[in-house]
Amino acid sequence: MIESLTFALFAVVTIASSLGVVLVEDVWHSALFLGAALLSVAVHFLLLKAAFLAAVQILVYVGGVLILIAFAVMLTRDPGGVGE
Amino acid sequence: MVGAFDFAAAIPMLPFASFVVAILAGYFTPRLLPKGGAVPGIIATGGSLLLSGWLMVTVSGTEHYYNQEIYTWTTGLAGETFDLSFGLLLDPLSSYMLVIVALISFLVHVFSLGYMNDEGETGLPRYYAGLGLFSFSMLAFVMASNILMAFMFFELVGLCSWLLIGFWFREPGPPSAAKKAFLVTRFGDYFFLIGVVAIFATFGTGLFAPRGDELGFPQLTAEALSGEMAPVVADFLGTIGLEPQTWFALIGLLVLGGVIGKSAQFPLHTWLPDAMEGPTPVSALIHAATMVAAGVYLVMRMYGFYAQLPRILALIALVGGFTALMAATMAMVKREIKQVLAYSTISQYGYMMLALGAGGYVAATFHLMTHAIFKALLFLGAGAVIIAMHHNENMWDMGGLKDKMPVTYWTFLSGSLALAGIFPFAGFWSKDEVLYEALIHGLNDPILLLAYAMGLIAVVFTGFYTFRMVILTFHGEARTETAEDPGSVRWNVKFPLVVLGTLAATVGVVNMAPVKELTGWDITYLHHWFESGIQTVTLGEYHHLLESAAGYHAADLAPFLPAALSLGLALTGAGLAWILYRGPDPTAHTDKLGSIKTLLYNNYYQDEYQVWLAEGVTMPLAQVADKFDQGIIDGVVNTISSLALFSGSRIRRLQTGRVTNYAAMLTLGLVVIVLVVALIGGWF
Amino acid sequence: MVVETQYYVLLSAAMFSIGVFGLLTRRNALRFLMSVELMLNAANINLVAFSAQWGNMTGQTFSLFVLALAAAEVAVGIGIILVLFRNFRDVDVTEPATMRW
Amino acid sequence: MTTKPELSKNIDVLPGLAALALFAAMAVAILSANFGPIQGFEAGAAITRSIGYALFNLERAAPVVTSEGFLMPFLAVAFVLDAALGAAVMLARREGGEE
Repeated sequence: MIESLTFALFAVVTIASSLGVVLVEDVWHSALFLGAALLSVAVHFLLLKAAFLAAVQILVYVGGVLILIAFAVMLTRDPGGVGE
Repeated sequence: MVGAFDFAAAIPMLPFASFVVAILAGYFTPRLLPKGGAVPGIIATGGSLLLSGWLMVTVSGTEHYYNQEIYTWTTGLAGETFDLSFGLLLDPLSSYMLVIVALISFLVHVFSLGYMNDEGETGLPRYYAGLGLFSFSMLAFVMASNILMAFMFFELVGLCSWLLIGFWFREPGPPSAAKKAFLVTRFGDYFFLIGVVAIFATFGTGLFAPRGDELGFPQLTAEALSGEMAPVVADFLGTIGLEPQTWFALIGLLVLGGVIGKSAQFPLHTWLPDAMEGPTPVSALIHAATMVAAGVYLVMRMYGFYAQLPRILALIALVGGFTALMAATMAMVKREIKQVLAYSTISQYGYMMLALGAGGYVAATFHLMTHAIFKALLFLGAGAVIIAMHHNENMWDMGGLKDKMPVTYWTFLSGSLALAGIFPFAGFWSKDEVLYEALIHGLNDPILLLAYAMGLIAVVFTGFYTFRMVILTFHGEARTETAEDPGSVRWNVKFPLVVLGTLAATVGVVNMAPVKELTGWDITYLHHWFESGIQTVTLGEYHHLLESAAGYHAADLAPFLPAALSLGLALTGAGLAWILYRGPDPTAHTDKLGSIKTLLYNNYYQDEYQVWLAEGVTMPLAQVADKFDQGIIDGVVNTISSLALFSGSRIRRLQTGRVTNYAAMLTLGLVVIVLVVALIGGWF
Repeated sequence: MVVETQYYVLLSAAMFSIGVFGLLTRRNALRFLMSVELMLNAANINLVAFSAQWGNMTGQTFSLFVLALAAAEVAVGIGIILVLFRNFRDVDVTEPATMRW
Repeated sequence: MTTKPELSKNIDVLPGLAALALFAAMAVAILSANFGPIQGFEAGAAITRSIGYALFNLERAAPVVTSEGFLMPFLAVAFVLDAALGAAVMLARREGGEE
């Protein structure tokens, strides 16, 4: 029962933050939403008895890819105005 | 054991080697080439002559004949199609022909020393290369074991004649004559090519004679006509839905097209007189042994095929007889010595065709040989006269050359007597046999009798124009200063003349059919010669086929009366010429013929009507075809291409270059795939 | 109580579609990259879910490769985006259209 | 200074419909599918260790979870990553610059 509840909760989080990634105005916010989505996917992995994968997901995605994207966001900021 | 058969391939390859030597050495190191290529050519053709003689002895001595494939250049699907290959067929006929070709070619090479080298011609390596290639082509053609190989060398012979007739290409006449020779013979060869394809399609083989278990196409024809049709032939005939007799006759006609073109028979004879523009030794080679003989030889080679087609045979005889008569009339009024000879060649090949059509196979081969000898002799003699006259060929400018060039005169006279068919020279025996065969078969067949009648009348004209030529050239008084003081000729001209002159007088001995009747001596050697050979390619078989398939029956008639008749007619013609043109300063009696002379001199306007055919009929047709091609065919193609261009220019706008659009299309495609898979899989 | 695999697959389909949506509607190259990450993760969820469904390790192991490939893709993608930005002073994907017809 | 995330206003929704259609199609297909009962991993299976064995094609008895061998893809991915590194460096470098 607790598993179903956890799944439902994190499914909502995943979907919501994914929508956030594509729908918000600011790229920086997008990147943060992406982080949230990736982390919630890691939770799903844990539910599916893939602990190692969850760890790798957090390390590689949240720790690596997201940092890269954050760098790219900052490097491509239009110096004068707001993003996008 | 090494025998003549092992060296047979060398017979054509020797002249080919001389061709290569003349071409390469002539191009890179002309100084090193002795006599401009004549010496290699003479050595090569001499070698060919020796080898051919050896081959002839081998063939006569044994019952073994050689018919082997030597090189397969296209392998067909096993069991479904056929191979295309080169092969050698060495039997009495081909070895006999090889000796003739090699002999004439050798003598022509020797003569060329006098005609070309001594006269200081330029471009000699080209000339001797052409002669070598010409000899090679003809020798290989003679040895060909299948009709496709024969066709290829047939064409090569035509190419060589083009090269050599147009040897003096800087003057206006020769190139156009060469073109004409090439195009007219090629016109006939189109039919021949279709015939070759038809033969391969029908019989699945092009072999002339059986090789091992494989039958040649004449034998397959015999089987088909006698009811035991081979499966492949039956299949094909079933496909096209024609009676075998009709279809084979059609094939025979198609191949005959090539023969008529090459052997200068009516109506494709017009190229040959023009070919006189070439050097005289070349004319000798073309007329005596190679180019023109190729056509007649082809009929002989596949005589087993023609012997079963009575209608085609009758046509051959008719064409031959008509050509003999027509060409002889035209020869009567010509002024140039070589023109007379050219028309006489056409006429004499007409006799050979007449003999073949009338079932006189031996007579035709016999006449081919004697004609090769005396016509080569006459051309070389004419060449000697032309040298002496410093290249003036008009007979009315000659006269009285008899005492100034006796060797030429006597040998030329020997050839003329042979040509006119005067006893006992070679031409008498062969022409008499031709006419005799035509008569005995013609007594049962009105068409052959008509052909015989034309051939017989042509005898008078032959005697007349021959002696008109001799008398105008050699007798009487010299009519120009050049004729007063002719140039001299050397041994290299006299040697071939003497050899050929002797032969022209004596070679009839190989086949004196009337003498056999008279004395009982068996001296019809040529008959015995062709009696042997590969089974089903022998004289006996041909007779059998002629009687059973073509329905030819010889009437029983002693040969003396016809012989006496033709001899009498020939003497009449010769005597007429003597009466009209004797004396120191003969008059041009043919002028009295008036408009007929004009008609004859213009060759019955054959050239004109052929030009009209080309310009008045073919040109408009070609223009219509051109319009059709340019307008409709190209129009369709252009429309299709512009349609493609137009639609392409519209459709390319799909390619916006924006990733988003591509992604949208991908997505929609994915949706469609999911839906399709789901619907097919019944997921919903 | 174990969650039905169906729901994981549905979740992954939703996530994938959101990624596609981002790809189709937005013009910022960086957001493209993020959308692609979303789609890859959706695929990973699928793999891991079916790994659990069949009790087989292949899915999980394979999703590791997906992770590695995603990392490589991001590295190259960001390189491209930086070049894009350098050349156009912008990261709008509709700008570089010079290669079309 | 932090800002609140705002929804973007200039979204071109029309192509987005394609994505919605895709989701609809997939959702219908998934919901109508039946995968059967979940087999799951054996109790006490060493999952992480199984991944390691699978990656290098190593054979071990239970309680390792069965899997296919992945040595070759592993090597291939190694090369891909190497190539990606090179590509990223090449792209990031300034044109013509050696720095």
